[in-house]
Amino acid sequence: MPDLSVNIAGLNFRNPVTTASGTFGYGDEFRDFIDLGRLGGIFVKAVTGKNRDGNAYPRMAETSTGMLNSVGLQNKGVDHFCREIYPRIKDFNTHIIVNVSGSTVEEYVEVAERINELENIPAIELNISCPNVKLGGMAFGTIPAMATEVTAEVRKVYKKVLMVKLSPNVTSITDLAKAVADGGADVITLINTLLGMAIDIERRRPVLSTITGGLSGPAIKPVALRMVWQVHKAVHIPIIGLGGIMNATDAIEFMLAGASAIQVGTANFIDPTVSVKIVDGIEAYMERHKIKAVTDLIGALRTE
Amino acid sequence: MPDLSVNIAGLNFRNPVTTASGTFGYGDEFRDFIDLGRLGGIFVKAVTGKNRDGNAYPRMAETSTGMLNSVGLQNKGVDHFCREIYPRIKDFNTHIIVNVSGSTVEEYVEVAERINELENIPAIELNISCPNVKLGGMAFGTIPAMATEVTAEVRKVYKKVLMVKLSPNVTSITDLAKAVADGGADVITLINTLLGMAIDIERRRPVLSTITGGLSGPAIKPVALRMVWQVHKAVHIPIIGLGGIMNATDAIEFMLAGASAIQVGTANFIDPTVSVKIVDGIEAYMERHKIKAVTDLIGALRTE
Amino acid sequence: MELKKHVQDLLVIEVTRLNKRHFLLDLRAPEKFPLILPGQFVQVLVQGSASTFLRRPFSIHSVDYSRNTLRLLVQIKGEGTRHLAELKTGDHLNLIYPLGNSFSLPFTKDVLLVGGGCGVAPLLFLAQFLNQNNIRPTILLGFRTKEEVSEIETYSRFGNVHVITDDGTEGEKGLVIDHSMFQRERLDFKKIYCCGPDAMMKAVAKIARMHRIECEVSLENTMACGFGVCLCCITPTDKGNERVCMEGPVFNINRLTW
Amino acid sequence: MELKKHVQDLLVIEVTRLNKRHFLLDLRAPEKFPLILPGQFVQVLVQGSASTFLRRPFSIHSVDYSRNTLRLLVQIKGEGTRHLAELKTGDHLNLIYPLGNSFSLPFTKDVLLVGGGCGVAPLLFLAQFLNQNNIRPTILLGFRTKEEVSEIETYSRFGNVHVITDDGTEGEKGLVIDHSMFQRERLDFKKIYCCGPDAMMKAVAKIARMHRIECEVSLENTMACGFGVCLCCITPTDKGNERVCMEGPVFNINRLTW
Ligand SMILES: Cc1cc2nc3c(=O)[nH]c(=O)nc-3n(C[C@H](O)[C@H](O)[C@H](O)COP(=O)(O)OP(=O)(O)OC[C@H]3O[C@@H](n4cnc5c(N)ncnc54)[C@H](O)[C@@H]3O)c2cc1C
Ligand SMILES: Cc1cc2nc3c(=O)[nH]c(=O)nc-3n(C[C@H](O)[C@H](O)[C@H](O)COP(=O)(O)OP(=O)(O)OC[C@H]3O[C@@H](n4cnc5c(N)ncnc54)[C@H](O)[C@@H]3O)c2cc1C
Ligand SMILES: Cc1cc2nc3c(=O)[nH]c(=O)nc-3n(C[C@H](O)[C@H](O)[C@H](O)COP(=O)(O)O)c2cc1C
Ligand SMILES: Cc1cc2nc3c(=O)[nH]c(=O)nc-3n(C[C@H](O)[C@H](O)[C@H](O)COP(=O)(O)O)c2cc1C
Ligand code: FES
Ligand code: FES
Repeated sequence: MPDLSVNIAGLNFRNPVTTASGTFGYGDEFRDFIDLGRLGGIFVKAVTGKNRDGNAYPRMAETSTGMLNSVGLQNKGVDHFCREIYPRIKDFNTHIIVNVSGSTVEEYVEVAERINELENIPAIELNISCPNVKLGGMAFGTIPAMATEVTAEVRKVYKKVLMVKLSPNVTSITDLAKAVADGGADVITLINTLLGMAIDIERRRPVLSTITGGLSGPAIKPVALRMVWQVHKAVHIPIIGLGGIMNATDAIEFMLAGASAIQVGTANFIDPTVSVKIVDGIEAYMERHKIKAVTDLIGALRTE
Repeated sequence: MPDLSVNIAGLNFRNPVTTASGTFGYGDEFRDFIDLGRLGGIFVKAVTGKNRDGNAYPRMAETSTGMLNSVGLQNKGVDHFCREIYPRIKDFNTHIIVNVSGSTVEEYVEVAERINELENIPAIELNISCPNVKLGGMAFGTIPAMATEVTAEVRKVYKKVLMVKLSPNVTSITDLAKAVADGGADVITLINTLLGMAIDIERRRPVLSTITGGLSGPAIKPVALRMVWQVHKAVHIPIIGLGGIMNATDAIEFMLAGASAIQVGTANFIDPTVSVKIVDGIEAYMERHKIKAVTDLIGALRTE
Repeated sequence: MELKKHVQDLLVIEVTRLNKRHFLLDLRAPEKFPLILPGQFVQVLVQGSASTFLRRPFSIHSVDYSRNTLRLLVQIKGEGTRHLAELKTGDHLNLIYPLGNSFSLPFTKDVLLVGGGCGVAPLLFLAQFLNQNNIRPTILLGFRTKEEVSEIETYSRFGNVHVITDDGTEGEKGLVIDHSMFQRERLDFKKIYCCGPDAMMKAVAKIARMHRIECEVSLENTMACGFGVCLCCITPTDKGNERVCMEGPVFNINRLTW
Repeated sequence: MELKKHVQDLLVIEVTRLNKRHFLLDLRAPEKFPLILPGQFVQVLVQGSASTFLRRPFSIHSVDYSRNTLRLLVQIKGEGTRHLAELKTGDHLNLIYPLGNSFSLPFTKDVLLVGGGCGVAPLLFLAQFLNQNNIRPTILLGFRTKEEVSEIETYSRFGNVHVITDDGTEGEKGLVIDHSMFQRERLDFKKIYCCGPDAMMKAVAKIARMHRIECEVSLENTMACGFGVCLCCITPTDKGNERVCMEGPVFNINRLTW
């Protein structure tokens, strides 16, 4: 039987298939559908310092093989997470990784510090696609210096595996990747959603209450794959790849491009059992191609 | 009957439906399918200073409701265009606009100067998504100063309507839009292709000979629409919008977001008659909504 | 009682066209149904089009536990519902179900069900359920026009049916709230269940409030997942933003900001 | 002679399964066919899946002007061809046709057609066409295995058919170039037409060169448009990069860089 385990920055995953923040709730909603113990890990919904109501309705627009969302970090804050949610999920038989968001460097640091105390959370993923309210609302993840700063500040207080998730809405993803690597990130997650928009021509209005929103799904896969490939060549820390992964073929593409693990996002909405199907599909591919260790796929794209 | 005509930077178009560079040949290939006289205009394939062979095969990969191409500016150079192609197409009953590309500012200027002499070409569209070979291959369209420079230099020699087509692979599309407006652009075209990638997992190789390529088609529509909207709010020169337009609904979305005209690209491959269907569809929409002039749609998105 | 959610291929037993815009879809599950409650819905995977990427939500119109079938009432709106209308007996359809909360049992026998358009869908199942609990509700159904009035006999088995059409071609004329039963000074109902377009539900809620009648409505919303994980389908309530697919679709109007 | 290209919905007359991986698709045009030449192809719109965004190119297998039908021979490869296999009589299929150049008429009667896999598709039409010009070609067809050997009787009407299978379960054993007809010192053919996988065509081209026999091959390529505007389907030739969909798909091997 092929070996699907991967070690990422010292953390051992039983397989490279994890689920993306904001698309998997806190995991428990999926227990009717799958055995969570078959997943490499679960990235839970963004946690911020305080309670956030998120954006107004409507928050969703369907697009051509994709969707736009403007959920906007709705969550009950880090206190509530530690008190109410953590106890409920901490004994899931898989890695639970918390997606940390904020509007200021201080907020990121505060949340990271609190999550650092939770024994069964082995890693956090900084979501730096959020707007920096102190700096005119430019997203942390679009300016290298800002990305380095927030990573470095969190690094000071966070002792476990620090992952940083990049925004694809940039001219040079490698500059951002280098910036967070410089800031002390152990792992880079690629990609968050592309900024998009949808219009209802009958009402002549934007579909989303926020006018623009984040594009996810198969539509963005080519862009995500390209970014994973670019960063893999430019930076020497592990990458977790995502963006439009719907099946094992997609997942393997990301690994060949350089991802050490992958996340399944929007696909969970269409088939809540898809993540374990991807685990099975990767295994079948490895058997067919006589690949013993899944780590042999990482960055194994032949370009000569 | 509703009035579909639009005036863009002094140039009158019989309707806002034009076809995108690189997807419509020089127009004559479509004469079997449609009456070119029903189009607002035709943007012909990129013309460069000298003959270019383009990239090696394979140049195309299908993606989820999109495609990647790495054609790479294959054309026989501006001499050949003026001598062989221009005479063949100059009397088409629609505006013929030449897409101008280059690897150096000098090349853009040279080509623009030559096209300026051609009586029946009322405008050019600078394709600034090309890499600047003198500046390490960064695309002209990704650095505002470079974008301003190439626009301003061409502006000095080009006396008719100067359109500049922006690359979407940037952090801030509005910065680039302002940059080319500052350089003297009359019109901004949005968007060129998103940089993407596809992998064949059976052969463990990139599908394209160039590894990465340009993503077009419905997959990118939400991103294109967002950029048109952002630029419409930031810059006060007319916009020609494109990216994934497949039907009249899509076209109207772009106009509501702020485009004065639209281009049909990849859709021409799937249905070579689609451009005239879009003209008809816009007219039908206007009749249904009792809109007298198509110009009333431009930027008419209700966001209050 | 199992309340587990399933992802399952169901067999298309029959597609019955009611009129130009509406049809019934009878589906059989491969194994015994879990418990399904009135007001719950399913998420249907529509295959065969690039423009139906996400699942489509539909209320459960009725359930037959003995035959292991459930019925949907679908109104043709766009690409997805058009595709469903073309399904044939013997095809399969992938469903996630049962989803959402449910209408609550009333503490009274004076019950009114009000439905408009395809909003009537969950009311049939509710009426069945009320019957099983020895309640025979009054049922007020609004339609656009005579051509679209349908299933009246079915509803009549479970309650006292009144019809109103926008154009007056059958029953009374007007919107549901224009019905004569609402024009009296005192209404005889102690509980109203309502489902239909937003504007209709808001109008009915206003009447209910005026007469201090308890009222539950089943909300629509744009859903990406349907089982609580995407947070796309929220509605503001007394507890903040709640998920229509989990805390709803049925809400007591007192909890809404209407 | 009209050579205009059409975009048209054709009626599916019949879908005939030949074996597990291959089927024939008979299509009828709504109006009189334009002139269609052997070697030309069609671009088929495959509706019903997000992963079949672009059209799929298929050679024209045969044309019946009297019935106004054309036939495609399709090998099931992925999503698109799987969908086509499920078409039913009475369905419609949107085609752009006829596309590409064509095989040229030979200046000799000593003609060999070599085809492998679904590369045999255009050769039937070519054989028909040669017959009309009083040429009865030798036809060598390569298949994987006996199970896939098909349409031999049809081909035999137009020429002298030889079969070779990879596993020797029918005819000779090996690849087409292993066939005994190629093992002689002198070959009796003055023109070879070849169509199949790249490697096969290259091997046949080598034999043709060795024996100084004129040879035309029909190239495959990944196509976005199929009518010359996208420049995605180029192949290097003596005139630089040429479009397989316009200057091809048929090329004389002397023009290729092979
Ligand atoms: C909990 C719930 C229960 C529902 N029950 C039923 C039912 O029993 N019978 C029935 O016919 N319909 C029901 N609907 C509505 C149904 O889901 C939509 O009509 C359907 O998804 C439209 O799909 P489409 O592809 O045909 O249309 P699309 O092409 O997706 O859209 C066509 C039009 O319908 C609107 N629309 C699409 N989805 C929704 C939605 N979820 N809510 C409101 N408007 C929408 C779009 O904005 C657009 O204007 C329900 C919706 C929800 C949320
Ligand atoms: C001019 C021309 C004529 C052709 N004639 C025939 C014919 O008569 N009969 C027939 O069965 N097939 C023919 N083909 C090949 C046919 O177009 C492909 O097999 C088909 O497009 C595959 O579609 P799919 O959706 O089933 O497979 P996909 O899911 O698109 O692909 C499945 C596999 O096939 C490969 N493939 C896809 N498209 C092509 C292509 N254009 N060329 C080579 N490999 C491809 C892919 O790389 C992939 O590995 C022809 C191709 C060309 C260019
Ligand atoms: C509804 C929704 C909510 C999301 N919420 C978050 C979030 O809270 N934090 C985050 O980092 N990413 C969030 N994302 C982004 C996803 O984690 C993922 O990066 C993106 O959707 C691309 O992957 P996909 O195409 O596989 O969905 C969200 C995505 C969706 C669709
Ligand atoms: C095959 C192909 C070739 C293209 N060539 C050019 C080109 O030469 N110059 C240019 O500015 N854009 C070129 N483009 C980009 C298109 O003009 C257009 O900006 C892009 O495809 C997005 O629009 P669409 O989604 O409608 O196709 C090309 C696109 C395709 C698909
Ligand atoms: S639709 Fe996803 S939470 Fe309700
Ligand atoms: S496929 Fe477009 S030019 Fe040949």
